Amino acid sequence: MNSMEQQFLEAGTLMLAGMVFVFVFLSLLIIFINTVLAKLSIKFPDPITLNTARSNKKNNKAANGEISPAIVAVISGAVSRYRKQHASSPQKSTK
Amino acid sequence: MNSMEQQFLEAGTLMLAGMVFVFVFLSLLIIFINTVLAKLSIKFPDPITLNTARSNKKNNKAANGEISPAIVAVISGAVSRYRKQHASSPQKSTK
Amino acid sequence: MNSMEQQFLEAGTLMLAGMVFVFVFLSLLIIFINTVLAKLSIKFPDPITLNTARSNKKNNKAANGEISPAIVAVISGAVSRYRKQHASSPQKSTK
Amino acid sequence: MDSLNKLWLSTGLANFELGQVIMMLVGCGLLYLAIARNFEPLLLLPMGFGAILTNIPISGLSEIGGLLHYIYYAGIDTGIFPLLIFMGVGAMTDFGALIANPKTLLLGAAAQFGIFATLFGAIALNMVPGIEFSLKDAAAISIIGGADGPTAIFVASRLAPELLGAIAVAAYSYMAMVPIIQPPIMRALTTVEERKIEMAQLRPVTKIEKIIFPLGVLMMAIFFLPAATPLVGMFCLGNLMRESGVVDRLSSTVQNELINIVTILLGLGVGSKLSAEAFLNVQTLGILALGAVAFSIGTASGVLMAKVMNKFSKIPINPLIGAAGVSAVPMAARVANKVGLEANPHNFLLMHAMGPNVAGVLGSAVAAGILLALVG
Amino acid sequence: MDSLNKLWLSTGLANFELGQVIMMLVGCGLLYLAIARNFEPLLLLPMGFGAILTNIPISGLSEIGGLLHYIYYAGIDTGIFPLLIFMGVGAMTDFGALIANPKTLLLGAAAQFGIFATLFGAIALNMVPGIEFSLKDAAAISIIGGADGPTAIFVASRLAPELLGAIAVAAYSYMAMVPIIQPPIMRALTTVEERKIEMAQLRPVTKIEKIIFPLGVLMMAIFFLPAATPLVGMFCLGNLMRESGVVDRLSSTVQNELINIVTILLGLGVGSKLSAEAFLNVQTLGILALGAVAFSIGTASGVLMAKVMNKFSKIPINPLIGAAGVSAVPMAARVANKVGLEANPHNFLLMHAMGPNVAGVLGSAVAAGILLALVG
Amino acid sequence: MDSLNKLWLSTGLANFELGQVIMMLVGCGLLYLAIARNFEPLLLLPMGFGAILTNIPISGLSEIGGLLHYIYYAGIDTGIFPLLIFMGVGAMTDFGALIANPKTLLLGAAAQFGIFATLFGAIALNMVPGIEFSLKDAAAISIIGGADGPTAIFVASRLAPELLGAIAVAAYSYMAMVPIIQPPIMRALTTVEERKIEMAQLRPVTKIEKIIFPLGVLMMAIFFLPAATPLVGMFCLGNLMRESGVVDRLSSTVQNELINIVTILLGLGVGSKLSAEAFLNVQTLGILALGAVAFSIGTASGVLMAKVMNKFSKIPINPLIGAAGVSAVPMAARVANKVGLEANPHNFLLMHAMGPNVAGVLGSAVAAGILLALVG
Ligand code: NA
Ligand code: NA
Ligand code: NA
Repeated sequence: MNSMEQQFLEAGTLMLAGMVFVFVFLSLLIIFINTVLAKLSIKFPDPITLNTARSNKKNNKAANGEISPAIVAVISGAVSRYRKQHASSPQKSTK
Repeated sequence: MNSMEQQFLEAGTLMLAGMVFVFVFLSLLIIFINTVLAKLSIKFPDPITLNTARSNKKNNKAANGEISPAIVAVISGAVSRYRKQHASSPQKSTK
Repeated sequence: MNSMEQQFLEAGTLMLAGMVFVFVFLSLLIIFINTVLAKLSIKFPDPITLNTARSNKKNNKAANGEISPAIVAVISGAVSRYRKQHASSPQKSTK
Repeated sequence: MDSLNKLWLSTGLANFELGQVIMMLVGCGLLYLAIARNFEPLLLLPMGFGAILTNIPISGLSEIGGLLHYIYYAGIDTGIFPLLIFMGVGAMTDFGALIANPKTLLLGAAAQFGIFATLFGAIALNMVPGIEFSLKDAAAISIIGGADGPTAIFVASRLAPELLGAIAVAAYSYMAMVPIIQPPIMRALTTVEERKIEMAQLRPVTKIEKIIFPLGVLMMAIFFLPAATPLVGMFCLGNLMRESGVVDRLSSTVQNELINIVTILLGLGVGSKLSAEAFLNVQTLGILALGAVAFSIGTASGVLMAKVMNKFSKIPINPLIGAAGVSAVPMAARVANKVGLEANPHNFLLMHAMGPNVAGVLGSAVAAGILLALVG
Repeated sequence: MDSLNKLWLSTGLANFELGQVIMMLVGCGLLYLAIARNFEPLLLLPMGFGAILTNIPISGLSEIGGLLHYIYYAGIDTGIFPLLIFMGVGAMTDFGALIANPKTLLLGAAAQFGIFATLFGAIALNMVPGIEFSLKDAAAISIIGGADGPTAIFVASRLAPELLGAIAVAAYSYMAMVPIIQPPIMRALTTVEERKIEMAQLRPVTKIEKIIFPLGVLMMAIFFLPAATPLVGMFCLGNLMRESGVVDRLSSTVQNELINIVTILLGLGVGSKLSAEAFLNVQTLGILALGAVAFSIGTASGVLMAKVMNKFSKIPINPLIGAAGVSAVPMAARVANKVGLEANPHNFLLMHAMGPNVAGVLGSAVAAGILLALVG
Repeated sequence: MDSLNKLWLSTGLANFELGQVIMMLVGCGLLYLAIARNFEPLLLLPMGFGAILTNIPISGLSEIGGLLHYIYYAGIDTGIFPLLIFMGVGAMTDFGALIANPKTLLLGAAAQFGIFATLFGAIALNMVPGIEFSLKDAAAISIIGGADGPTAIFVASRLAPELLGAIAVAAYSYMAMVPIIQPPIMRALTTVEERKIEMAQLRPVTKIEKIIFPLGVLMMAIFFLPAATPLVGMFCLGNLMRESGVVDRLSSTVQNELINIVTILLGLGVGSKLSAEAFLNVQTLGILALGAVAFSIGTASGVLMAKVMNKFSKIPINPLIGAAGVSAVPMAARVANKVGLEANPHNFLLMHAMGPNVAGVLGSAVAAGILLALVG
């Protein structure tokens, strides 16, 4: 049973050391955010237009601009088809 | 020439065993389809709306919903551009 | 200092051999373009419609035709939504 | 005749062992959970399929020269696959909510108690006859409490490869069951009034903060816990690719094609460890039991920590978001949101719960590093 | 002067052997077929290019340390590349037409006679002086009749790696020539009246059937033919990913990026086996001849089987769809449709031919398993 | 207590060496250049990150069993990664401008003088105490003058792996600095009148020319310089996939997902060579100095060659496009365009500069082949 006790001791030490370490590590991160990042965010504020730009950018595939020409082509086609279907409608007279 | 004969014998046996095996295997699959799958299809029929949903789903890239935000954004743009071009048309008066 | 001289000699030889080789190689390519390719381009001219076809094809993702069904589906949806929003507009009367 | 006999001996029917049949049923069970119950299907589907393949008699798929053998030894034994997936997860992670409310890091820290309590529990299970977990085994099992698949697989492949299959099954199954496991614990430990607490809107976070944050995390891991740097490093690389905004095409591939390819191979490779010898024993039952304990303790610790913080904080914290500290991104955050909405239909906790949620990922990676450093 | 000599000795002109020149022309021929004739370009383009690269004197691309050497030994010698491609093919395959009309499985079975008759033919070719095929060689050659690229490469890499190049060239070339090879045989074996037969519309197939089908196929392979489970297993995994509907992002990657990457590498690796020693011999001529025979016999068997079935079946079967049983998906199905339209402009056989077409893929995989089990 | 001590010994703080700290700062510097200055971010971001990871004490990321070790030995030591990237670059390259104006190949040839002059310079640097470059080292360094990343990494991995890190850093940094390095040289060597020269519009190029061109380049490399065929071959394979029009799905994957995946791994692997021992020495300073010289000489040679050609050509050539001969695609062509616009706002040189630009890629690959043949 001696070995058992020793194992429990090891496990207990690990538990203690581990939880302390995790808390210290993440607490230091809090400090890092509250000091370094806070200062940086004041010194380098986002440009005002950035928000919308970023939100677009996250759409991965579209971000690289790879799809857009294809999409635009398809849309142009769709729109022109749509307009042809309505060729007799009053709005056409404005052309 | 003995070895030749033996090879032909082996090849013949393989041909026979192989064709029998292939037919048995695929015939068992027929039974599997006509029994197990048939029962399953009665017990778990497709929901009525499933057909259209599935047909869309097969368009791989679109399936993950990855593209749609980008596409929707582009389309919104296209539609609004389209509407701007027709700002003077009668339909605008309904707004 | 003898080894140094030898190294310089080697480097000089390399420089000479290398530059000559590069020029000869790329000059032969010029000849290849002006003879073989020139003849081929006369013998196998591009079909007239090819230009536009090619320019579309280079939009990679779209090239495989993978996206288009999805896009078309989305656009159909967008267009029909757009039309619903304008259900009261004069153009509807043409339907 | 001879050929017929050879043909018969080359069928599965002539070579089946009972354990293989049972493990195939386990594989089918995983497929059922993945397909019919939508339990983490991205990993459980290939894993269940791998479990079936690896138990086919005389096919040799997991022996030298077999596909699953190559996949396991090239990708999992080396640790490459979980690290690549972690890079992809990093590229999918938005630390905005965490940076806006850094105190939630403490919730992600508290929830790691699920890991270390389970370590203790695994050692305690040695009192059950037939179970014998070494300290390495116990550490590998405990990481289930991290509720993070790649981390669990990486640690298990380092500390207890023979338990990898059971650990991965437990980790992903319980992650999928988070919406079932967590709510009762959350309700038991909180009052309705606490669950009704609304939280202040998060401040916007600047681009520079999001870029520097992963570098800061990496630096701290380098200073204090180099053993965690494979995991933390690849995670931060992915996140930096995402936030830097200069390598969007790499970030996109990492989040999509690369992670998809590696997920399939990882699932197959993990499934190949679900052999009868490795899985059909009382240790597996112990691991499954410990996994449930780990998730429950982690959830409880997070909630209780939030209650403690609420006593000292001027700005109110809804204790439900503490449960999201176990990771299981983004499921646990959604659960917190859902339980919050039950108590107060105007209480949208999702964004607030994302803070502890991603903090839990960091916390588990740190805990994994400690286990690797002290036990490995 | 010394340097000039060294430079000269490092040119290709100073080191060419006749065989290498011929093999480069063969490579150019494959490129021509791929680009100008659209013969299976996805594989023949990289394969033809690989054939050129591997025959470059003193470049060492296929020797230890060379790119093609790595590709061949990592991906083809191990069987990994054909299996990954087979997974992708599975994810691209819709078994709906087959499930709706299961009798067409018999057509896919009959067409495999092309394989086993060719095996017999390969042994018979040993009577030609200069040709000496072992039973393993004959089995590897016969699989050309399966009209399925990855299956042929997988079996050849297992049974006769030294013939892999010739077998792959034959398999892909004849697959591309299906529209030329099949129609005369189909017309010769059927009357105009038979070709005019219209078939009843297929019933709709439910989602659950499509999900369970690949699992059923796998189970049967496990019971009766474990040797086929690497091929059948990966194929069914791909199909399950497709039909389950819960892992669409994996299914998409498997069908697109992964299969594209592996196809390029597979083509290069197979091309690297097109060295002069391995290809420029009378055996290659024998293989090419046998390949044509295999396709023809397979086509005829399928058509004849359909005629037999038509005698016993109440529901009419157009014998043309039997020709699609050789696989070569979806080309053979299109050929059946086209020949049917010639006889009856209202006769659309495409969907009906997809049943035997995908049945042929399963049939070939089963036949491959038998060969591996009994000869390997 | 023992555990605490073990914990302390497992921190980075207890194990740091000065060199590692400095190299991490170098890694941070590369990240800064990539993110804030947009210096070739696709490669410098993973490379800088790899430099940090490889210098973490006791993490073992670059030792046997570590991720970076596997990446380096599987992908860079074998040459596989640079060759796959070169295939992708080939698939991205349009030779239209070059075929329309083949004389620009001479500009791409002249700019390679930057390589061979640097080789001479590297040997001359041996006169500096502490620097000792062998001929192989000198050849590997000189390839920086090719202004082509994959070529430089491939040659360095073959001739001087221990200098790989410094060479890659120099190559990519100077490539990013092309808009700073080139304009003063271009202005110094040309008159305003010369810079104002407008060039005739390029003729359209047919599809057949674009298909045959890569095959012609490959054939010439086979005849005259087999040592260049790994690089030239993979480049031409990519270009053929692009131009053939029959394998668009392969071409697309090669240009996108495959090159993205390999770029990340290549960057990490190259970064893993940025260890303190390998980088922090006077040789690195020498390499950085030689790199700047190489780019400058290459630029000057291209411009001067264009001036010479202008004397003999009926059709006018703007000497600025000669500077694009160093490669650095497409940056150098844009620089030529920009400097041209300064002198004459109606002078659009971009398309004309693409000719020498892609010629420079071929020229560098040929030069690399010569170095590998004569020095390797
Ligand atoms: Na966690
Ligand atoms: Na077949
Ligand atoms: Na160059």
